Amino acid sequence: MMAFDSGSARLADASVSVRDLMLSFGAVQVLKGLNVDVRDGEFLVLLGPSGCGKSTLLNCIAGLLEITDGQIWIKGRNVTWEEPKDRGIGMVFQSYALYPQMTVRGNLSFGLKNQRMPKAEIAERVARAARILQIEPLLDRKPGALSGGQRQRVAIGRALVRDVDVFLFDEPLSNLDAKLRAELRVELKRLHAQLENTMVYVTHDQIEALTLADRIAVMRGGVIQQLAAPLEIYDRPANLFVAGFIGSPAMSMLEGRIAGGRFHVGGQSLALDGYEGDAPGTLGAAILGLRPEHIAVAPEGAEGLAATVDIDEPMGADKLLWTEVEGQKVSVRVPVETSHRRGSRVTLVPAMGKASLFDAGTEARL
Amino acid sequence: MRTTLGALLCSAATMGAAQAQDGVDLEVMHWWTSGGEAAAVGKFAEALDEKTPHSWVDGAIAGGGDTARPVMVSRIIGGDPPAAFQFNHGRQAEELIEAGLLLDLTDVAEAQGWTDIVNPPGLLESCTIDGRIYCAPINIHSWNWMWLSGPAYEKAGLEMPTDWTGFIESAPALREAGVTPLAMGGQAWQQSGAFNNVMAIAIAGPEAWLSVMRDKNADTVLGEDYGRAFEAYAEARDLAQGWSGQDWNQATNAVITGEAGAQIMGDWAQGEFAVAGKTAGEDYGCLPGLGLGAYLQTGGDAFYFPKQDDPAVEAAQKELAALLLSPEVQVSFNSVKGSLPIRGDVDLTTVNECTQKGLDLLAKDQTLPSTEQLVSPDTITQLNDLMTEFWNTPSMTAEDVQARYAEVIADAD
Amino acid sequence: MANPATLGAAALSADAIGAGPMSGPRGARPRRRLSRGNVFLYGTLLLVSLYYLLPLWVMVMTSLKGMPEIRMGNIFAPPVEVTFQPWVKAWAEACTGINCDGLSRGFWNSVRILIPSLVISIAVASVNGYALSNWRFRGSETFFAILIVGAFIPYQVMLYPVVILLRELGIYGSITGLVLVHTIFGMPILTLLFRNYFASVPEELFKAARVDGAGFWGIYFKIMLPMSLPIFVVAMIIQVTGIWNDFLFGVVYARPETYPMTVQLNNIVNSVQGVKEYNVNMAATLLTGLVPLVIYFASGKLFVRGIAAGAVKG
Amino acid sequence: MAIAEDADRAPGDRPRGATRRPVRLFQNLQAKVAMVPMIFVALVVFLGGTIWTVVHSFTGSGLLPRLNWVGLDQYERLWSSRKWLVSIENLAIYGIFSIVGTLVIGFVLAALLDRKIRFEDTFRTIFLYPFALSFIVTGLIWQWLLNPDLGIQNVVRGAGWEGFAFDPLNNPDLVMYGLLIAGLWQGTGLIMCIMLAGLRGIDEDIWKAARVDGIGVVKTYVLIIIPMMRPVFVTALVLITSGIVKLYDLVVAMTSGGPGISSEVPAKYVMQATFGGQNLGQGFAASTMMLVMVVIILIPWAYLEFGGRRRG
Repeated sequence: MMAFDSGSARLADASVSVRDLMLSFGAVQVLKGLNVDVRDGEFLVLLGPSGCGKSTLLNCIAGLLEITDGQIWIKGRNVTWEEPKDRGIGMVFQSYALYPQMTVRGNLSFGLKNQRMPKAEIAERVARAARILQIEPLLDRKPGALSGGQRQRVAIGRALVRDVDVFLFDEPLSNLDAKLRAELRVELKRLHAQLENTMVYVTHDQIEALTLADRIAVMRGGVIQQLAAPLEIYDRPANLFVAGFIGSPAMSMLEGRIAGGRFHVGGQSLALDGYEGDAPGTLGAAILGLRPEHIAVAPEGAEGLAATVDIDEPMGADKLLWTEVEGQKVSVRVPVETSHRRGSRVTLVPAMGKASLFDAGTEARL
Repeated sequence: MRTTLGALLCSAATMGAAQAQDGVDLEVMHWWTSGGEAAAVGKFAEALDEKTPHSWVDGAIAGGGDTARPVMVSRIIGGDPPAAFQFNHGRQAEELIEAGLLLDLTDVAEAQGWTDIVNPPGLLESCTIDGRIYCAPINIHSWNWMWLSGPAYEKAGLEMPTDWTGFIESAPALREAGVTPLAMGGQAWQQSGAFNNVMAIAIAGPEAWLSVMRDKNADTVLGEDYGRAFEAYAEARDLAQGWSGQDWNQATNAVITGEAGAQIMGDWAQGEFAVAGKTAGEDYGCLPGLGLGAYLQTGGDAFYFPKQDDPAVEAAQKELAALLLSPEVQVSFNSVKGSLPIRGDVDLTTVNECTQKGLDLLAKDQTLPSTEQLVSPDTITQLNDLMTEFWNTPSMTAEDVQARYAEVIADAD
Repeated sequence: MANPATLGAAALSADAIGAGPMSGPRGARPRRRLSRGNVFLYGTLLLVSLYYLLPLWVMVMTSLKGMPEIRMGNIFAPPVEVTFQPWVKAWAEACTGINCDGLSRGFWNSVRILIPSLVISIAVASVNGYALSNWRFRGSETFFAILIVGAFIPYQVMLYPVVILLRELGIYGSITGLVLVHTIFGMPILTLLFRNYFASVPEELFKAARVDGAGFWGIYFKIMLPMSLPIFVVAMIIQVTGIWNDFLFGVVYARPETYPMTVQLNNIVNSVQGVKEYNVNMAATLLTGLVPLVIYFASGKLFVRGIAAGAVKG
Repeated sequence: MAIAEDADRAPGDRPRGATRRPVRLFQNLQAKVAMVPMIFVALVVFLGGTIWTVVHSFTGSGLLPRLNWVGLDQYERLWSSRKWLVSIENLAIYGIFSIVGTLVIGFVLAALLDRKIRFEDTFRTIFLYPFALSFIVTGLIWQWLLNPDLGIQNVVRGAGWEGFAFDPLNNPDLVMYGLLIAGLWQGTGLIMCIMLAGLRGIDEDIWKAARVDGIGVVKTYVLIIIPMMRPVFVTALVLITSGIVKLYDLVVAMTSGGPGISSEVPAKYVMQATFGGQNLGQGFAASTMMLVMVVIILIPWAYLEFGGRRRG
């Protein structure tokens, strides 16, 4: 199934378009032939474990890194050789990178002063940005006297005042504590809705990706594993890596084989008729991926996979039941009231429509 | 902490000088480091090593008296004095004597009859405090000489002038021959000594000089005689442009090689001419008192002996003192050093023309005390600073320096 | 896990927009090797390096030439016929006054001054640092403050009082005297260095040792000392260069026989027998600078860290 | 921070009767004994020595210290002495140019080295080796280089430019600048290292942010980086000034105060008066004046450094 709907893939209005991007530090190839197009006003998240090249890609788009090959287009303009300041981009860093000895107002207007913008216009833009980000009371304070959240907003303001086409975020929330991170996530979403700017957001936190993104590009080893809407990635992971990376608690993986339209694991087998993808008739080694919330628990003897109960982890809103099927661990989300004695036998009834099947060899989705 | 205390204790113990039975190592500090001077000191060392069981440990300090004296002083008051040390005749050791740090040599003086053999007696008086003698004068040096370069005047095709005015007239010719008329070293004591001792006496006259130096009469400084002396000094400054060097023996070397026409320096410069194998009268000329009023100052050096608590060392010190004044040592030392002996009853075997001029003046008693004998070291330092500032600041005129010279003399002690 | 084949997206997107020509700038912007920035950058650095290396070059070249070649030739030119005679003379024959045993006496004096000073000053300072950071008592911080302020007082203010101190101890003018002086005047910086280092040692370590019953010296030798090798090296570098290069204390507190190398060098260069022998003087100067230079090149980065640490903290 | 005094008893102490608290003095006796050398040095040498000198600066001691009070005579004599005024003036000239020169050259070199260039280590080694040398060695080297008939002037003239004159050491007005050339040669390396450490301490993102804001390299250094490195500059300033006040060896080696008294410096005045002119009182007065100078420089820094922390 094609990863992105080709309908609006026209070159013209793609806000940011990365073409065959190659980047290597000496002999090490960090980005290998990358292609991604960000639609105008879209909130694209680059998600992946540390060292997957997401930050490097962001810096290439910003022009802070010399690319080895390929091109970068912003707003239909080839900016490959342009200086960052001429690319119409604003960037917010993990460490906020505010100028410590300038006041907030100084930080906001410094870029504009450099472009010799008339004073009145600078004042007007700073006021507008301060109103949007609700940082009017902070304008005359020094960064040292602000909280993490406030500093983050000033960093965003610095790009906002320059009316940039594209906002680039480099893991902006990772320095904040959990509660503040949640608050700022909501604010960021509201800001995006309000400004309707294109935003490219780098993070390793999947919750941020799932909540903020219009589309997510899951990356690993300098290659985009999958580029799709959050729900699409959650329900139909393109390969084993994406399946394992997204969602917590993680998806359970059952190793087995496909024969005669049924998935065989150990002695048991499961009908595949409900499966959305076109599963092959027979396949020597295959992996069935099941999300805990897509499995129902039925008393012993029902149609499904027989499993023995191991332990359960109450998680507040619900409970995670750990079971064993043919020696392989499977976790199931159950209502908090239910309780199963350790060692008792149950039957797991997976919702095949939501399941994922992978070819064990290529790890690609079937 | 223990280690530090330990280190201190054991080192103090070994500090006591390991004394040989009778022969004593006598460390003698002095500042004779130029070629001629070093040779002369060698004579003292030979005499001590041969004639006595003791041995001469040389403590030479380079850089002239102004550098050496402080090192000696800090050694003495630092509680680790040398066996003997050289000072100029005069009041430099006054405070040391008052503080009771120096050995009383009156018994040696009486035994050897110093009071009648030392001529001029003024030398002994300057280190005699309430009747006790504390120093052994060893030579007479006088500042009041001007040395002329034979080769330089040959180059200029002129006869060596007989006095200062003649020298001034010969200057332009010297310049044409590419010779710097006057060579003057870079150290303060040389520039200051040339005026305080030589030019003041020669041009302003002995009476004016005594009125200034002995009676500290500031008005005489402002008087017309001293005015002429300052004018001459300013002129000397212009004649010295073109040659730059630090030490006095470098300037003497310039005179020897004919690089410079003349040098105003004491008779110790003659040692350099001797070492270079030059003969007085032909290779170099000498004008006592710039050839004007020929008066010699009886400056020079004397040895002082810090008080030691070890009787053996004290005995050795007295032996050394007596030896220094013995006739043979006086002859051997002074002939190489180029200074005059302090013993009237001795005649230098090899006497060249210049030394003979000196001896005649000494015999005619045309002598004056040295500046160090009349004025405190503190005042001398002030004069040195003033004159070296004048010498190196072309914009400073004779009148400026005359006024400030008077100020220094006014509150001199 | 084998590298999964990239999903169709990558391939698809290429041809989807492959239609558009991939013309125009692509890949890294061609940087001219001799760009204006580079020329300025390397140009200035080379020029400044010349200013820094020129003196050393002249010294070495002149010290290998005979006097005639110096007088006649130009000092930057390498020697026509190389002679090591100036080095030999500087080391063994240069004269100050009568005794002519060259710089060697100064060298051994400096070594005899350096070794004990190094050991004692570092030992005392490390104990100070250790005690200050772990065994503070009410007055200890004030003493430390006096010590640090002391570091800024110009030496001249304390020169004479120390003369009296040494005289009372009877070690004035001796090597021991100089060792004590270097220990005293090296103490502020070294104590600060050690105190800051020991303060960075986790306090739990110290508490654990106390619980195990180790006393003041037990903890110092068994726990603190073994861990502080890096700072000891840094302290050594600061002290070696400081003591070896000292001139003021050498002139004031030493005797002609115990003059360190720097003082003797100054004497040799200033006492002139007839003509100034520049080649011998330069060879002597290089000899004096050799030890700290060797230390400097041997310790490399540590030297920078040490001096900077000592200085930045000081 | 660590075990303060009133913590549990020092180990090895016999448990005292519960009623009497152990006397505070004998707590941690070993530590206190171990600190005796430091206490001795701090109290007797630094504090005692300074007080002794200041007190004796009001006496008329000549060759030996004597307590005959002369009030402010020594100071009057000091400030009326031409040589002292010249040495103060020289120190000011040398100080200002040395501070400005060292900071500017030090920073520029550090900035150049920080631009991730090749051979960075070789350049750093070249710039820092003079710092390892003693002032005597530096003084002598530059004395010969600046010597008219041997050094640079002679070489350039030899190379054809006849009229070239470069002889600062024999010109009373330029001698201090001659000293400066040698002083900068020796001192800049250290300051460059400290600046480089400071530059490397700056968060990389600041640079990226500035580039994104379109601020030129030079402007970034001047308007953003330097203000951020204030503490490093303050430390460097203190280092340079303390070195300037102590200036002595370099002058002795290079010009020994000459020509005349045109390159005299306070430290040399003190040495000359204390040990040379047999006038201790004058030497003590001059060294007290040097102390006053250091105090004037240090108080603002100390206030800035420590005062800041308490207030900040």
